[in-house]
Amino acid sequence: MPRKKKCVAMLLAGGQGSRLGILTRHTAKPAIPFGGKYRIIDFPLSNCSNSGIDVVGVLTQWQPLELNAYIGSGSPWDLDLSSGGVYVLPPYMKAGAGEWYSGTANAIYQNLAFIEQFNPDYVLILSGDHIYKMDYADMLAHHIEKEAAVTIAVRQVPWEECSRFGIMNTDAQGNIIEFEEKPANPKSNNASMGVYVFTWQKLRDLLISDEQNPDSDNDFGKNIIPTMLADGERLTAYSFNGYWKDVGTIESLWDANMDLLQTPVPIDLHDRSWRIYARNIGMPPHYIAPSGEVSGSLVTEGCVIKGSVKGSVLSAGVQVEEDAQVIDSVIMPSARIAKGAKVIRSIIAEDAVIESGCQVGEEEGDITLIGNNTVLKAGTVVPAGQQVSKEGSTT
Amino acid sequence: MPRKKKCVAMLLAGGQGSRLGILTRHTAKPAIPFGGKYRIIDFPLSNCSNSGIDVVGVLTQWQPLELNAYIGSGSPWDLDLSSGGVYVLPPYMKAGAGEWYSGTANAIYQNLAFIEQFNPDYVLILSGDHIYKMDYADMLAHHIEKEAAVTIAVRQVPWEECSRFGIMNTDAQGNIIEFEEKPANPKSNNASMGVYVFTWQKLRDLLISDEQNPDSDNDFGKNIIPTMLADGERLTAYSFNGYWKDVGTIESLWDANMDLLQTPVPIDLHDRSWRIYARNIGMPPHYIAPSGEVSGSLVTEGCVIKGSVKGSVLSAGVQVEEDAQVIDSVIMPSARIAKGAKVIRSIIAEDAVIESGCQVGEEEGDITLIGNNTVLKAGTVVPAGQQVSKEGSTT
Amino acid sequence: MKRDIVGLIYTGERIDQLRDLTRIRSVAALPVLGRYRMIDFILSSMIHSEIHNIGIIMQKNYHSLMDHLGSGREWDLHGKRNGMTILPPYMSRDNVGVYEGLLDALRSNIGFLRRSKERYIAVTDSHILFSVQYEKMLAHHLENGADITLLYTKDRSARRNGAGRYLEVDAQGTVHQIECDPSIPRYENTYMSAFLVRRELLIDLVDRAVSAGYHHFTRELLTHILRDKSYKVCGFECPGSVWVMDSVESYFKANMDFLVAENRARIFNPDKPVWTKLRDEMPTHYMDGADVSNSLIADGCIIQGRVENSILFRGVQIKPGASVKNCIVMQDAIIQRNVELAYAILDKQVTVRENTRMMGPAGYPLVVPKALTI
Amino acid sequence: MKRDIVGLIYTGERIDQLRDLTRIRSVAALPVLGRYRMIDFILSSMIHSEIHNIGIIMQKNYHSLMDHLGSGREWDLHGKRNGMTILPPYMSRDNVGVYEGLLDALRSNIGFLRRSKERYIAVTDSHILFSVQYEKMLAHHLENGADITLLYTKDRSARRNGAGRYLEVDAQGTVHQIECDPSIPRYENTYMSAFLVRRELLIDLVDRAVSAGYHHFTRELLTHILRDKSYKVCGFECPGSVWVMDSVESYFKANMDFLVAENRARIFNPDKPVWTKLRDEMPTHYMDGADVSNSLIADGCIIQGRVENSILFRGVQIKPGASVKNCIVMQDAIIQRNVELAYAILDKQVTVRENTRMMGPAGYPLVVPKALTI
Repeated sequence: MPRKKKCVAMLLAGGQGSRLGILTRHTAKPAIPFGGKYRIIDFPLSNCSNSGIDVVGVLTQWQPLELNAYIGSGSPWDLDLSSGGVYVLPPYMKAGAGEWYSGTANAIYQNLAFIEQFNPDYVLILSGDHIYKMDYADMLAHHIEKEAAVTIAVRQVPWEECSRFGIMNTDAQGNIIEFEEKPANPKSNNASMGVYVFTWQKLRDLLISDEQNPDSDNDFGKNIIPTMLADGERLTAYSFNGYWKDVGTIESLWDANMDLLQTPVPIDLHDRSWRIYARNIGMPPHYIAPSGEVSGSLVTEGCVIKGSVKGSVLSAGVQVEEDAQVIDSVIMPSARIAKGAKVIRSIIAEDAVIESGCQVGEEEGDITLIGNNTVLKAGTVVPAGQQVSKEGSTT
Repeated sequence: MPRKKKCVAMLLAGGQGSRLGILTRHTAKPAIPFGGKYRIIDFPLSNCSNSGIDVVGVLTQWQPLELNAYIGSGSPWDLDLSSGGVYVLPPYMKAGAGEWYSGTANAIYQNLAFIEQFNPDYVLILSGDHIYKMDYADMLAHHIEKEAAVTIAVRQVPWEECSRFGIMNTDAQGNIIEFEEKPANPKSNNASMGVYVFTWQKLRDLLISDEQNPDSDNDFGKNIIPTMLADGERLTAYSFNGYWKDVGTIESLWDANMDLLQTPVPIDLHDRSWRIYARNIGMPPHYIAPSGEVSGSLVTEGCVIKGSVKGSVLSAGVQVEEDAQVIDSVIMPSARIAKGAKVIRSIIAEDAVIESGCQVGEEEGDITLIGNNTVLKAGTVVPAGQQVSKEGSTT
Repeated sequence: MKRDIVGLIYTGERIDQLRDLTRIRSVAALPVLGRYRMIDFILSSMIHSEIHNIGIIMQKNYHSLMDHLGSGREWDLHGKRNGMTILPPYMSRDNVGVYEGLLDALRSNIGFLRRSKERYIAVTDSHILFSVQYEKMLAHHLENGADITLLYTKDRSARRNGAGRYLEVDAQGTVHQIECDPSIPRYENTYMSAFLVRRELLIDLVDRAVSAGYHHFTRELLTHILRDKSYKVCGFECPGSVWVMDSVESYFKANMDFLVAENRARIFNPDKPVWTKLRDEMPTHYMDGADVSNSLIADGCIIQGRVENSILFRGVQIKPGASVKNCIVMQDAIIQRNVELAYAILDKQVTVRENTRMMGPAGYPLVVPKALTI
Repeated sequence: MKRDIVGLIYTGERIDQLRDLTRIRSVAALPVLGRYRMIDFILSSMIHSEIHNIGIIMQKNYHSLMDHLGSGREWDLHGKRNGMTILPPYMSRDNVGVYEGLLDALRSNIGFLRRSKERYIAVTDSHILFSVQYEKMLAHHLENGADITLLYTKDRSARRNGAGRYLEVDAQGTVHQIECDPSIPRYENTYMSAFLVRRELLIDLVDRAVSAGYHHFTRELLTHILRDKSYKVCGFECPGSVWVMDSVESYFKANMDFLVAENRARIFNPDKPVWTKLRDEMPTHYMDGADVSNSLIADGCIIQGRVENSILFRGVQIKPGASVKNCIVMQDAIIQRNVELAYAILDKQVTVRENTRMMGPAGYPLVVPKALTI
């Protein structure tokens, strides 16, 4: 049963993630495959486990089924514990009525009772759409040392991209003195990573009063943080310099996969001191046939490669048949690229079949996307930037 | 990850259970303590585990938090598995919209995709408000042998109680030929236990068509079973003769607890071949002081008894102080009965405090109930049948 | 779902012809097919036959086996009621220590047999790679009214001159004779050192055989039973191919067989995964310059050189200019630049220095022991 | 959360004065306080100090200990990265077999020390019941700039004439002398056979001590270090009471101490539960005729008779007319009608026949071995 914990993590696994198009039509964003062996949620969950944080609430209301099955008892991340563990927390009915999560802060508010069970000193708020390795214990130590009400992880981004982020302006001591949401003329390039450590008692009070404000969007960035600034609370920034990549769009998801093929690699997943854990699917080693050719690529369990694979990331159970070509693409679990088909600069989602002679994607232009379980009839040509799902195609 | 299963269990953990009054104001019914060491849900979960059914979906939308924490990774029931396990399934958003469970059949319908993951041949439907030990594997074998579309567990009830149940009228072969919901003039006394084995493909089709019927309540008893009868499907009855007790009201919950004190006991929880598992709370053995007196009672870990306990069921961590008397009562976890207080024919819920000199309940009349976390001020007298919660008292 | 069989795996075989491969580990812990140990196939077969209570008899050098099995979680065998029971030697004063044979091992672990609740028990050695459905074996056992059912194969690759046990099985499936270590086997049915029997009967048999001074289950007890026809002994044919790991040569050939798709399909059924200990490795990285052909490659490798007709275990590194042909390379080996290897078996954590050339004769591969740098 | 300490529990003590209680089990598996084994308290203390990587060195008769620990799940020690590592003897050819002392055991398991990643290691025996916060011990270690920190107690009940180790500790907390088995201890600080040290330093010390031919950590290695002042050795006082289980009498007294509420409060903190193996017993049933006073009673008992000043483990049955006073009754014992017992320790699964009377002298209780019917 729940026991007192120093710190509890709450992962905002979010809404529909519609910028990912047809990929999230039947899958919650955190359950999307990444890097051949992983799902996006493996990164925050593994970070928690490696940081010694052993209570993680996953707040989700969109397609939780696959996520539920994927997380299961939490064993892949060593989170199948009696005294904690990982909990999937959709909204629930209270006193006869129920409501969906209206904003990030409201999602936490609706789960106050969950958090209170562990009587934590601190709460770590995470979001579920970034690829990064981060020691939250170090961030927590920083928070405790600074005696802050909230510590916000920040990362320097290119100046020209500041207008896409929440920008934190700090004083010489690292205290946040101003917060600008997507500023046109930023004063600094410290972007919020959406990773917060709150002193729980402070956050608890803030959430309760924010909930009583009918004008609030119940959002951390829009409401909670500005209120804290206005109230004169101590907000500190925690600088993070490692690899950190949003995977919220088709382009950025493809990009982040391609990053794994760079030399030197910007995020090392071979690193044994900070493993990224994933649920295993129990397939044999992959097989490269005499006709197979693979270079500059990641290939994993269960794949059978009889064609040519270049600059691509292949997930478990992918089949590339004779004379098929896979170039600069991301192929998700159990997809099949049939004889003579050519896939270039594309994402092929789970269980899709690209029949023989198809041409998917082009050398230039936007990334092409073939959705889950889609069967692309022999000889089909799908130009750059198009999305094809089993329900039909969109651009 | 999910694997094909012969049979998947779906446990309807249900709505508010308002017949249990203030007991379910902050607790889902299946999470209510029973028999000193258990929660109601331990019975169906242990039955599943002992029957070799290792995928259990728990459908709940009311106060799932405590249930979630209680079930955790599923390890107490050996259900923390990679290839299955126990999943708490509240309603979730689909394609931008979400809806609460409107009926028992709708709850299963909304989780079609969950069930499909395991590609089962059969689905076992359970409800979460009965105390019983039952080998579902035996019922399943019966279903397979009879080649039925659905098998319904039935139990003979006293004729005068038939009007409270769904009554199944069968032919000589045990096929159900008629179903009467709460009949005034019953033709048989075979009551449905709310335990069904369905051949999955049949149920799947039925659920989909039932959902398309705007007049349906989407309920197993009211809609699905009558439709199957009308369609001429084979419905068989599976007779169960063991102990089976509804715990849906204050009286029946108290009654079922008292049953454990009878000699011979109608439901043997010492039976090692069919253990009822429960989550352990890690308390030391209980202590009976020199001044303590206990007879005809169940007492468990963490209790400290300095007063007198007769004919009662005490849960973990209960304290009975000097000169206190507990008679014919059910005391739930960590409640404290202070010096000189007297509790008779009552249910004292979790963490309640009965201060010194209180008089709770009477030798005759209805069961008295003191709600969770309620502190009854010294000297308070609560007559028979009254319910007192921390929010106030009701009769 | 009905769980009627308890499993018992004997891992005490000593097979000298496996040389350095089993000097530091039991055969059950022998690494095979890129990411597995022998015991994974036995455990997975049992689990898919709904056997969830499995005892594992350990003998010596069982550290790597225990380490591999851990808490049993990877096989869903970590339950409190069911699950995996490790039965190491030297645990109580009743224990005889070094087992001369299976019978000794059974006697020392008779408590496990007694405590189990299942009606039947399936006992198996661990040096044969095969896939069987024990529930079918049980059905056959019951249909034939057998007291003991022996698992056998007609796969000719399992036959050895001067070694092995061979069964005379009649058309009704009854076993009449058992040949032990014949110079040329008379019967085509090779006994696979696995049998199914009523648990209570096995306890009886062990008790009585021990009082008779027997140590060996097959050579003494089974032979005796067949001679005096005291019980009905039947045979159940294991379908498909089997791979006997009784020498470095047969081990090498068995692994290489799995470069053929048909053989992989015989053992790897997508609906019945073979579970093994996880390492949480990332996918294998094929860098520029990688040239891989007809090979099985596990995760976590970094490949910059040439690999042909080979099996790479997890975490192997092949540096630029290196060439590996007809080799089995176990986990975490590092093959430095311009190495040339052929017909070699590299145990775990071997490093091969730059420019080294090493070639075994075809069919008689060299073995490089664990953690060596050459 | 910061996990800096690896735990190592040595369960190889041989304590002859525990007689039949430890003939069949290690001291670590000794049943205490109605539902626990000694190791539960050590494991729970470690877990509450955020030590999640724990090695357990087994010696002989470790079956009951292994059975108790299972997959480690009850302690949340079943992880793949962290968790419990069972270190049985005779596992590899480097292993020396029977350990003469802790030093031998450390040497045989040096691989575990090397593989662990934590900076510090806490090593402890298993025959003392105590509760300590290792994170405070580490803080003390760091503040004092110690190389080795020894855990000691001023609890006078831990002192023995002619046995034990006693420390001279100065006002700054530095240890200057260690007395081994003095006929009358000179120092008031009893060493608790538990220490904390940098992991790398321990590996060094073990390596060097073994080359010097030492077998005993305290008697040889520590004494030597204190003599030549080669390292800074500090003491950390264990707060509160400790209970040393080194004889049947001290075992009996320790258990009886827990009938006093203050002693229970010293060890059982509701925020820091002591975890143990589960049995899934129902609550204890007090039937009519039950008369229980000043006793600790575990779950699953059925009580129809009289129990006074006693400790009943799980599943004990007391039949009508039976009287049990000043006894420790381990699990599943059956006390038949009209039995009269006083000052006795009944091991597991003992049955006492009707009308039997058995009384030990106060302070020197009788011990009835496991599974006996008397």
